Amino acid sequence: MDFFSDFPGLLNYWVVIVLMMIGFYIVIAHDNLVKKIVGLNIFQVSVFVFYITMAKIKGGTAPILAEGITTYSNPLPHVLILTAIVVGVAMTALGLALVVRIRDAYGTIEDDEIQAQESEDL
Amino acid sequence: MALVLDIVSWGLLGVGAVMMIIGAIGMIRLPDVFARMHGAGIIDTLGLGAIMAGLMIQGGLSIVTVKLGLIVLFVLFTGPTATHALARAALHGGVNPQIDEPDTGVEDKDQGNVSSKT
Amino acid sequence: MMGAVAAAVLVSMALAIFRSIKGPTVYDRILAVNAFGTLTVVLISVHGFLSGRPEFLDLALVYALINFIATIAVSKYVEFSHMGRPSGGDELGDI
Amino acid sequence: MTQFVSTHLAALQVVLALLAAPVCLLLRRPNAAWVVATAITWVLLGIALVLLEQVLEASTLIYTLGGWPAPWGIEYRIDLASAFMLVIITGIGSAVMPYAWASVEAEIPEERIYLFYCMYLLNIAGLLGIAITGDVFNLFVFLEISSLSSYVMISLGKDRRALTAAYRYLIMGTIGATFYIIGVGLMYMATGSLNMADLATLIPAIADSRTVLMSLAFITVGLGLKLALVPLHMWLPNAYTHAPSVVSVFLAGTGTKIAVYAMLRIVFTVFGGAGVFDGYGLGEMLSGLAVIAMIGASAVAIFQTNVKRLLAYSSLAQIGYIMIGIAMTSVLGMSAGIVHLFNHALIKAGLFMAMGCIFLRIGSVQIDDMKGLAKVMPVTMAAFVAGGFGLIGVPLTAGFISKWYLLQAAIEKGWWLAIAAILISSLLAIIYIWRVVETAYFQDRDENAPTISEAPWSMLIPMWTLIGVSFYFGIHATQTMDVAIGAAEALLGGIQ
Amino acid sequence: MGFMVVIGIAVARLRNLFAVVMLTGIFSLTAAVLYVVLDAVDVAFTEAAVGAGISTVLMLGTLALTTSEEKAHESGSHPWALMLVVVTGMALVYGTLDMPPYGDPTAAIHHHVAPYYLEKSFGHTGLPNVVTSILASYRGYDTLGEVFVIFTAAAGVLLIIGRAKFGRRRTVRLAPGELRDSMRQNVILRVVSKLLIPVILLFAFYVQWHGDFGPGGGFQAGVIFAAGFILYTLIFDIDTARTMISPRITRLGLAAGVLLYTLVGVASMLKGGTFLDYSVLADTQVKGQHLGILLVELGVGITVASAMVSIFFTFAGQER
Repeated sequence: MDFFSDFPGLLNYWVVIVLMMIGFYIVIAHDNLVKKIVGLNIFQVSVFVFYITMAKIKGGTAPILAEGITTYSNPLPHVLILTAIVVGVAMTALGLALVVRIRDAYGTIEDDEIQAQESEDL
Repeated sequence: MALVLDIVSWGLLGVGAVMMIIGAIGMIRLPDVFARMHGAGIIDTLGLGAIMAGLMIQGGLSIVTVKLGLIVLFVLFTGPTATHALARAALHGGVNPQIDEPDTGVEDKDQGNVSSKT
Repeated sequence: MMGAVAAAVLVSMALAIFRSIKGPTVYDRILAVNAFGTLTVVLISVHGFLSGRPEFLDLALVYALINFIATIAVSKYVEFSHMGRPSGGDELGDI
Repeated sequence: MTQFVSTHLAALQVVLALLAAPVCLLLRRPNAAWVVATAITWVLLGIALVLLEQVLEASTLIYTLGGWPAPWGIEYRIDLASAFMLVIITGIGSAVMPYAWASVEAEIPEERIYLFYCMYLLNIAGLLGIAITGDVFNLFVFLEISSLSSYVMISLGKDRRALTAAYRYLIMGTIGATFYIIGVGLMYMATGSLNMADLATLIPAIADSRTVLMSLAFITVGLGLKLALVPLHMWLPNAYTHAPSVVSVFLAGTGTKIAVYAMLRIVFTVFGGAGVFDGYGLGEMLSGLAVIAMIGASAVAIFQTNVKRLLAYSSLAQIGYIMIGIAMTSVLGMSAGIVHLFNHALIKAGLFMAMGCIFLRIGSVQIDDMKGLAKVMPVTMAAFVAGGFGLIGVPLTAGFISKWYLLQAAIEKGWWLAIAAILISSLLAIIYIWRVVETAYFQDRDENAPTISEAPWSMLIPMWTLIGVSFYFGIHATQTMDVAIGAAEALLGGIQ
Repeated sequence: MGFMVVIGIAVARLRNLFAVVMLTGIFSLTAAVLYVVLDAVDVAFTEAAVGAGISTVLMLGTLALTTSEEKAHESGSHPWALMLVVVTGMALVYGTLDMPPYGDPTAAIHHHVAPYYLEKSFGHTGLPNVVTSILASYRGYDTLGEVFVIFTAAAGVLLIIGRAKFGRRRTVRLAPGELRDSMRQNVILRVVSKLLIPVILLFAFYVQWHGDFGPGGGFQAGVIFAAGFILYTLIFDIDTARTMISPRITRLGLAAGVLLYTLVGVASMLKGGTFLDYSVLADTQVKGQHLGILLVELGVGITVASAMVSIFFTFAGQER
């Protein structure tokens, strides 16, 4: 357990950045519309982890006040991320609804095939 | 007394941890889905149960213990149900349980193409 | 001791992830995810004791719950490939 | 009562729009929803005008939400720039409403209309929330409200390409927003605050930090995606082309403008403006991109066969004008940019309204289908011509004013390339507007074309109102210019 | 954290969308565990309910309506994409170089605004859960925006794929009982879920009211509440579920929650405070804050539950 918090210095952030970039890569490099949304999800979750990581104080505990505890982690990023998670799920729901309609209209959810069909439309 | 409780709880925790590992290894090593479900079952029941029991003893009589009890109860309800639903789905989906011992080892070569959904 | 238990759980988790990535059938993946969820429940409970604040067990309960629903949803999806499509009349629209 | 209204005016500006959206959802009748939405947008316009007046008299207004003083709570901070944005948004928003009646009825299935107005109100609320807030994270939340609702509204277009346009906008927009929160995170990391005014006092001390630099970079890229700065513009033409007419009108008037505002706010208020531009070469980069946008997008616009798409590319070019004004970081350049923001919002909304009228009658906005249209829809086409003059920058139009000041600012700075770009882009604008005008006025209508009539008055009046207002401000330019200069000074001067 | 990298890479590689969705579920769970380790219990709560629960179910719903296989492309590698990603990543790493090391208690972030909340919030609101205090009171306006975001999403999903009333009738009409193709045939599932659903709903209420003291609150409660109904819909079918919770009710709840939240704000304006200033709602500051937070959280819970149920129903009610 503790080896999470024993990461030296900045390494923790770097791992998060690697994660973010994997998500980002999925979004921009894949043609499948659902997978793009999955990628966005991963990208966003990694950003959330980034925020939460910076809120942590060594030796601190969860910011719910209790007797006998003096060090708490920073509560503000937690609040921000709660909000951001909601925004993320809203985005996911809307994006998936659009995918459903796109599939109805085009019969496929691959970006390149859709583009091929669109160029015929013109 | 406290010492006895401690020893009992450590023992339970140890048993639970070992069970977890056994279950997980089972999930890797066993030949097909239905067999692997038994591995998952060990994690669900003995692993989780023993660890939770150990923690309960650690926690003493408090709301924590009640919550732990609830979790155990909950998992004992849902775990088998979920596995049952899964097994039905697998049967329905056309995966046949391996009945005979395979001749060589526990390869899952022939499992790959059984389901069209993979 | 708690640390040892946590380590055991982590090892098991790694094995479950291995199974869920490797497959080979969908059902293996579902099983692995389900087991992973259970392991998460244990990990959180143990972490609560490890950090000395065991009152956050509600979380573990939520995980168990969500894990169950997700497994049912997934089984339903692979078995019937829909999420409860309407069967009867269309009297009630969405909007 | 008056006491109550005057103290809480700032809160009411956003809260009324927010309250009206669920009310629309509950009403479920298209007419009732329209009445609610219209009433609310007009009230909002009134509030915005009063706020502008108050700000002109008393400088920055501050309203703390929840009674917690900033930086612990969230505050509204309304200076001239934000008050000006509020007026633009509510102005376009309220002009669109009477127009929407006929247009929405024709383009959106009846049972969905009430939800459409609900989305429309949410979009306005989101935009207003961005303009009014003084907190960087709150800006993100309201940015998402407005973005999500615009994705939905765009997807309602008749053509199936509206769906993919909306989807691509969603992906790009979300990447933009995520970049923005990465930037905010880095900034928060370095300073520990989220309040703009507070950040402005904290950042100078650590301005050299690489964290702050990257935070600036990520926020710029993120908002650049939202405002369709040229290499990041891919979503815009499709979105504007395939969206329902009303949505095109509203988004063209406000959508990218608010992103420009947000960028101004972050770069100048939070990061302290001019120094950032000179220090990091952001100015050169932005002006280079702006020049490419002005010339490139105008050139592409010439070859479009779909007039809405043509106007969308023209919008990209106009964003170039605005950005180049901002990149000059002089009071004159910045105020020219801000005035152009206002003028372009009016003109482009008017032009898209003309397209909406045409779409209502002939069901298409292809240039080939518009042959001889001026004979059957003279009022609409006249409005298009008038708006086109504004776009080109003919004297006495609003477009002339902003380009005139932009040129002056460029001469003052000695940016000859920018001057050349402005002139070339205007010449190209003549060409693309002329193509439409030539088709509509000097070609004969196809013989088998259906007989059509002029668009209904409910659409013509708002359209001519916008065009008329743009002419009014073309002649009485000092009014907008004064406000813009004030806004530019407020932005460049940081927080007083 | 290492797990997450592995999962991320696997997600990028796998073509089977179904497996991808499952892995995303695990990814979320792992992230949630990480949040717990990093002391963000409330966030972990939400992430577990949303990321692993709702998102997964929605994605499955989409796959059911589309296809579960990603097409293979010959042009496997995208050099420009990879380059862009690497550049962005390097930029971020460059940005981290001046950051304080992980967990450093002396970092600026922990000293400017945060201590104020930790020291004063109990005195102001009387709630031990600092996160709830900030969420509902200090940054209540952000939360209002958040509720409106979810409201927008629900209304937007209705607008995009909601079926109109009196749509076309299906040609094949089955009486609900005749339906073979359903999980309700399964006795074990039916009985267990009938036992569990009341417990889940009860638990949702517990999370709702206990959120002031421990982890939890309106948002989490709303999601759990909705999860109960989602389970019901999965086991039985959507028509049965709809007769219980009709679209009218979800719509009403959707609007009622946000209206409640906003009107609490308006009420505090009428009583002489600023928007969302709960202190004026009762005699003392602590009482007023407590009342305000309670009402606001209730509003959040109602809207979120209705929004989730509504979104799920809309997805599940689609015809392929």
